[in-house]
Amino acid sequence: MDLFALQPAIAEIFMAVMALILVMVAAFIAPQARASKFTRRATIATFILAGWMCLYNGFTPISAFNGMFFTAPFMVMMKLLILLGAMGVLCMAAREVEESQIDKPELPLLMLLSVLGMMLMVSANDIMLLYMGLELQSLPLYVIAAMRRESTRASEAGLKYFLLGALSSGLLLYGASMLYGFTGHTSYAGIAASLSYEGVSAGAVIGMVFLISGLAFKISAAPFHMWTPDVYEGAPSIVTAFFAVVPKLAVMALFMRFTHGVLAEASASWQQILMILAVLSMFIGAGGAIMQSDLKRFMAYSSIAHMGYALVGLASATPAGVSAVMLYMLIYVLSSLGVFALILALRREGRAVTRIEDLAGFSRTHPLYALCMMILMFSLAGIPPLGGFFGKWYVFSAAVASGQVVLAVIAVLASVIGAFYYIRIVKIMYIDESETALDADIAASNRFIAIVAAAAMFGFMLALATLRGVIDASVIFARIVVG
Amino acid sequence: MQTEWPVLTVLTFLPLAGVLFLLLIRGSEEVVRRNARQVALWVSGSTLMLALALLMNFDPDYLGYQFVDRGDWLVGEGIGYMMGVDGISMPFIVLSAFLTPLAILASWNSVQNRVREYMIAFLVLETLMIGTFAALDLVVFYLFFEAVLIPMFVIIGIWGGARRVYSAFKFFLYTLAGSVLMLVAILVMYNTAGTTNIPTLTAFGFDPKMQIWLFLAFFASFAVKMPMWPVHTWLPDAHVEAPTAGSMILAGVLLKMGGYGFLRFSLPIFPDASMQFAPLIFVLSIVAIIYTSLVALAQQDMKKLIAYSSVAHMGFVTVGIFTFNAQGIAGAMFQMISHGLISAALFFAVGVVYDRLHTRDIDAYGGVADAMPRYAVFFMIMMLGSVGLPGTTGFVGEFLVMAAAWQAHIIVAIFTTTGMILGATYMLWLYRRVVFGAAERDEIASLKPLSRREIAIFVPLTILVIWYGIFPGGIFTLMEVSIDSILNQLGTR
Amino acid sequence: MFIAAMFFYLFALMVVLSGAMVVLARNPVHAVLFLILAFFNSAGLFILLGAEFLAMLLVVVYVGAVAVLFLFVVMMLDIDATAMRQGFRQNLPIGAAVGCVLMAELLLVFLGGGHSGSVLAIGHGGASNTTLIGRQLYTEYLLLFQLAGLILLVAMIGAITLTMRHREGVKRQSIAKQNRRTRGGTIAIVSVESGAVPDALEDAPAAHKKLQ
Amino acid sequence: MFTIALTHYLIVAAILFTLGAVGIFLNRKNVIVILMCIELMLLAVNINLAAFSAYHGHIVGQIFAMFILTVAAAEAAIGLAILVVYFRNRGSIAVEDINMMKG
Repeated sequence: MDLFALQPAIAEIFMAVMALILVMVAAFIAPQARASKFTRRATIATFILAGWMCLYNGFTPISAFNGMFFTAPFMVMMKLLILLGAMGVLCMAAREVEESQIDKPELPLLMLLSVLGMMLMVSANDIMLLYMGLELQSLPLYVIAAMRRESTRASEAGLKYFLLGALSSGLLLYGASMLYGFTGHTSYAGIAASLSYEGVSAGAVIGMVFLISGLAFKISAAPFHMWTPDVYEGAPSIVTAFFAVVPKLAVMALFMRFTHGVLAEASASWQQILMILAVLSMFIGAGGAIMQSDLKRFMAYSSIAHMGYALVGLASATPAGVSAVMLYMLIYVLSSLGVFALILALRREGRAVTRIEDLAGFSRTHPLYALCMMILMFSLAGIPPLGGFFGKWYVFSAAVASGQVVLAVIAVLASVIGAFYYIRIVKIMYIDESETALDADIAASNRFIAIVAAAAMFGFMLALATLRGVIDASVIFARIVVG
Repeated sequence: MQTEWPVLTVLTFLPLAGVLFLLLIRGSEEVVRRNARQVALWVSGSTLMLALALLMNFDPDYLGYQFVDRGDWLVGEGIGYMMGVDGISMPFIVLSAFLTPLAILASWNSVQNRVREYMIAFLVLETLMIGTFAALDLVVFYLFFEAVLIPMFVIIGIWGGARRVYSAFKFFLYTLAGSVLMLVAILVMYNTAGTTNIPTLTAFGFDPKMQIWLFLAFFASFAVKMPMWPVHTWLPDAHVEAPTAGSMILAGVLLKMGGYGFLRFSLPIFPDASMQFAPLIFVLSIVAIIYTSLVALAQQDMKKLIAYSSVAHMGFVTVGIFTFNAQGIAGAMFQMISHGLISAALFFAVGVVYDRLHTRDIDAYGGVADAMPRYAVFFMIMMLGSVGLPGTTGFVGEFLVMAAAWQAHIIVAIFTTTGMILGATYMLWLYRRVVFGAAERDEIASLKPLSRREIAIFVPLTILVIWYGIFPGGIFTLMEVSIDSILNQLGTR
Repeated sequence: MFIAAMFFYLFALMVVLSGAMVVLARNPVHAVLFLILAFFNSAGLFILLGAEFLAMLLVVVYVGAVAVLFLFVVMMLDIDATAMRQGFRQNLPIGAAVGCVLMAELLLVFLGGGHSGSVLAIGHGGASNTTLIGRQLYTEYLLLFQLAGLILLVAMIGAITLTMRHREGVKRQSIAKQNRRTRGGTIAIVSVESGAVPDALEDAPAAHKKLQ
Repeated sequence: MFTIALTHYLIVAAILFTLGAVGIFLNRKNVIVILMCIELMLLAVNINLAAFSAYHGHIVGQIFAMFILTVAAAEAAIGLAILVVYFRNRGSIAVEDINMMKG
């Protein structure tokens, strides 16, 4: 293998180079606001170009860097999704960053680096790259959570996120070291081969448990979810949107690849773990969301529950499960982006508001956006014929096909509880009235994203055949580990 | 039978196309309001015309599904878009298309708030109702069936009465909880049979042990929808709080989805389990009939009383369906259609006086007949229909069900008869207290007589109730063949 | 063999004890010092394992930079040391339980695994530990190496953006401003007649301000 | 007794890791100590890796450990920076005080 055949990683290399250039350039642009604006736009452009490079690089499976880096249709799809999510969040950042005193060039820059880490995680074919990618992903996130320095809440959120993130990294690393030790390899292929030829030793199982716990922290699956609501609430809203959408994709991709590819031999052991995680997440997410009064906390619990449903699909340990989860994540990203586009736009007398009650009267002041929000909420609740239903359909379908009917029943019951808190939002928007009206203006980018997301959820079934075709063709590569 | 152009699909999505027109309306609030009503009425009127044309071309002797549309819409292998009608679904499609324009007409003046959104909700609802009855694929069926929750939740929640939030939530969550179990059952069936095509599934023959679970899951959904005792408690709340038109559709069509589901899925696809669970269903139905009739007797709220009577009437339907003979099923079908007409008219009758006096308290009325003689007549016809007086559709359905119940089990028959007597009691009592007597209050004496619009709603309903009460044959020929095929599936004749 | 074993026990014991003291110490400064001790002793363990370079790294980077950074922050934040231990007892049972379970599980695996073969330093094949690492690091693990650089960049950006404050009254260098300086904005050519005070000099303070 | 096997190293690492984990649970007063506990956990991982590296006879484990050292240093820098920001806002770094948000 040619060590210098860099083409497979061209998008990542481009992003890294852009990050370095932007660090320099931003330092030379004078008022900070201008530097910030420039960096933000340049970062969005970088995401677009990187996405194009991913596509251009194409769907041919190929590895690079001595087999450490592997790109194939599955990775390309997940990367595109990540880039899409990150781009969406950045597009709606303009007004938010100014108001929350984080109008610094470092914010988009760190997001860029974080996204780079995510892309590397997705393409990782070695636990070392997995770890490094994960850290490159997490470290910028810790910083941007605490970026609003004057705010006690933001710095508390950053501290909490950091402490639990570092702890989870520790767990993950310990697991990785055990896996390495008991199989003798760090490459995915080596580990998979060792597990299939030499059997799954107790040490490898322990390693696996630690590793999965570490990853579960990162997607905030219960019982490793404690940090999520506080961090979501405390961090600036734009950062929350980023947290809710983007890192979950990358970690979920990693999860899929790691469980279905590397640990395919040990599926009996991790299936159990994933099921427990899934059930706990669904119920804790649903139960927690009911009691919330803050929109951001609400979205935190909602995301916990959604990760639970995705894990139901993963726990099936079948290709159908992986494709279901991919579709689920696509739907999750689109609808979360839409919801956050509206949450970020909520203002009353010029001040950003994030309480659920603040949505009262939304349907009077903004009928169109209230309709979008309603579609998104029903979609998140999984009511047909909206997109969210199909996500659940495939996930539960995979669970049933692999014989886990009980898990599917538990999952649908949890979704009924979930429906309660989503329709509560609809109720507040449409039924409750408020004395002071919400501000009329919504930034154009937010409007655009909200409408596109709602339209996508509404017409999702029309695109279903095409999407499934593409996803099913790529799923096989989630399971392949190259040597 | 395949048609050249997808008539059923057009029929189903025609109201949805009307929504686009509604969205395009521009202008001042008053203009939007007026135009929205007109557009909605015209769209639903054309839908009715199309449905009637479909009915004309329907061949009652054909065994199987007619006007079949297929599409390559792939949710997965073996899941495809398929629409078609037979003798079971045809009457319901016409009923839905018939009641929607009436419902829109009924809310002509009573809804002044967000008229455009209201009309959109109703048209969407119409699409979903027709789609539910026309779908020949389980997944497509489920999509329509479940999506009904969204417009109905909105209708109750936004345009409902004082406790609308509570009622809308209760309606939503009850129905959802029932149907998610059906979703799992659909997944299991799909996984076992490899398809969700309803005709194929009907012929599939599931393992009897599996049938029990599947039956129970479907039962959970349909029982809530019907509603059967003890999961009926959402219905009185939803009815009381829903706007008049919402109640009309809810009672007229949505409740029928449960009965339709039993006939379309439970009996033909799970025949063994259906047989096994028949006694349980008899018990539940009898409890429903007797208990809810007694509850109805104690009501002070007119809408609540009629709502409870709906639960009792639906009890007749389930008894009829699970007698497993042609008479019983035909009776149940007839009862559903009849109840669709009568309960819609009754809820409208309540709406008419509510619009004038803004109360539904029975004691607040009395002597309405003096001020509104025509109203008294229409109300009486419908009340008698509900009681099951010969000459109205109500009689035909209940009589057939009872005759079938005699064959099935004597105790079932005795109890259903009791229910019928109780039904007569509370309805007559309601009528007497509202319409007769001396008008003690000034408001009642000065009630405005029925407007032409209101008469236009009552007249078609009344004509149908009496016409088919006297000549029920037309409806029976429509569904004879289909009922036979269900019985074939059950192995009993 | 014996000597090596003795050293192992010495280092291992010290690592564990100082690790425990990090958790138990009342004074955070002491905790940091115990952390440094733990690092030193594990460096010893690394040498026993033949990982000399790693041992060096641990001492230089960890003790030299990270631990000192800790010490620096502890002292800077000036925390009341006496209040440090409150609440320790309440949490002891939970902590102990968690620890016991974790420990038991891990021990079960290791003792049952039967990895009784002696651990020796890696066969050098003539090359030193450092050479071996170097050869691999810059070839096979090039990607990771670059990535490590990016991570350090993130740490740098992060630490600066979080903690750098622009205090009033402290002179700072502004690269952007320096770059934008032009001759016209900086220099004012004033022709001064001998003996007279020129008018242009009254503008001088303004021009001077621009320079800052 | 005198043959130092892989297991010995693993046990040392396991004890150290457990100490770190327990320390996080026990400590309620000072966030810095939690950071130190995390460092202990990472140290345990490094001992593990070095031992495995020697056991398998290839260098990968040591390289992995090196990267962990690098990342841990970066992590410590960021963690301490966040801590400083937090301290400036709250004037305290007691774990119990990190509870502004509840719900």
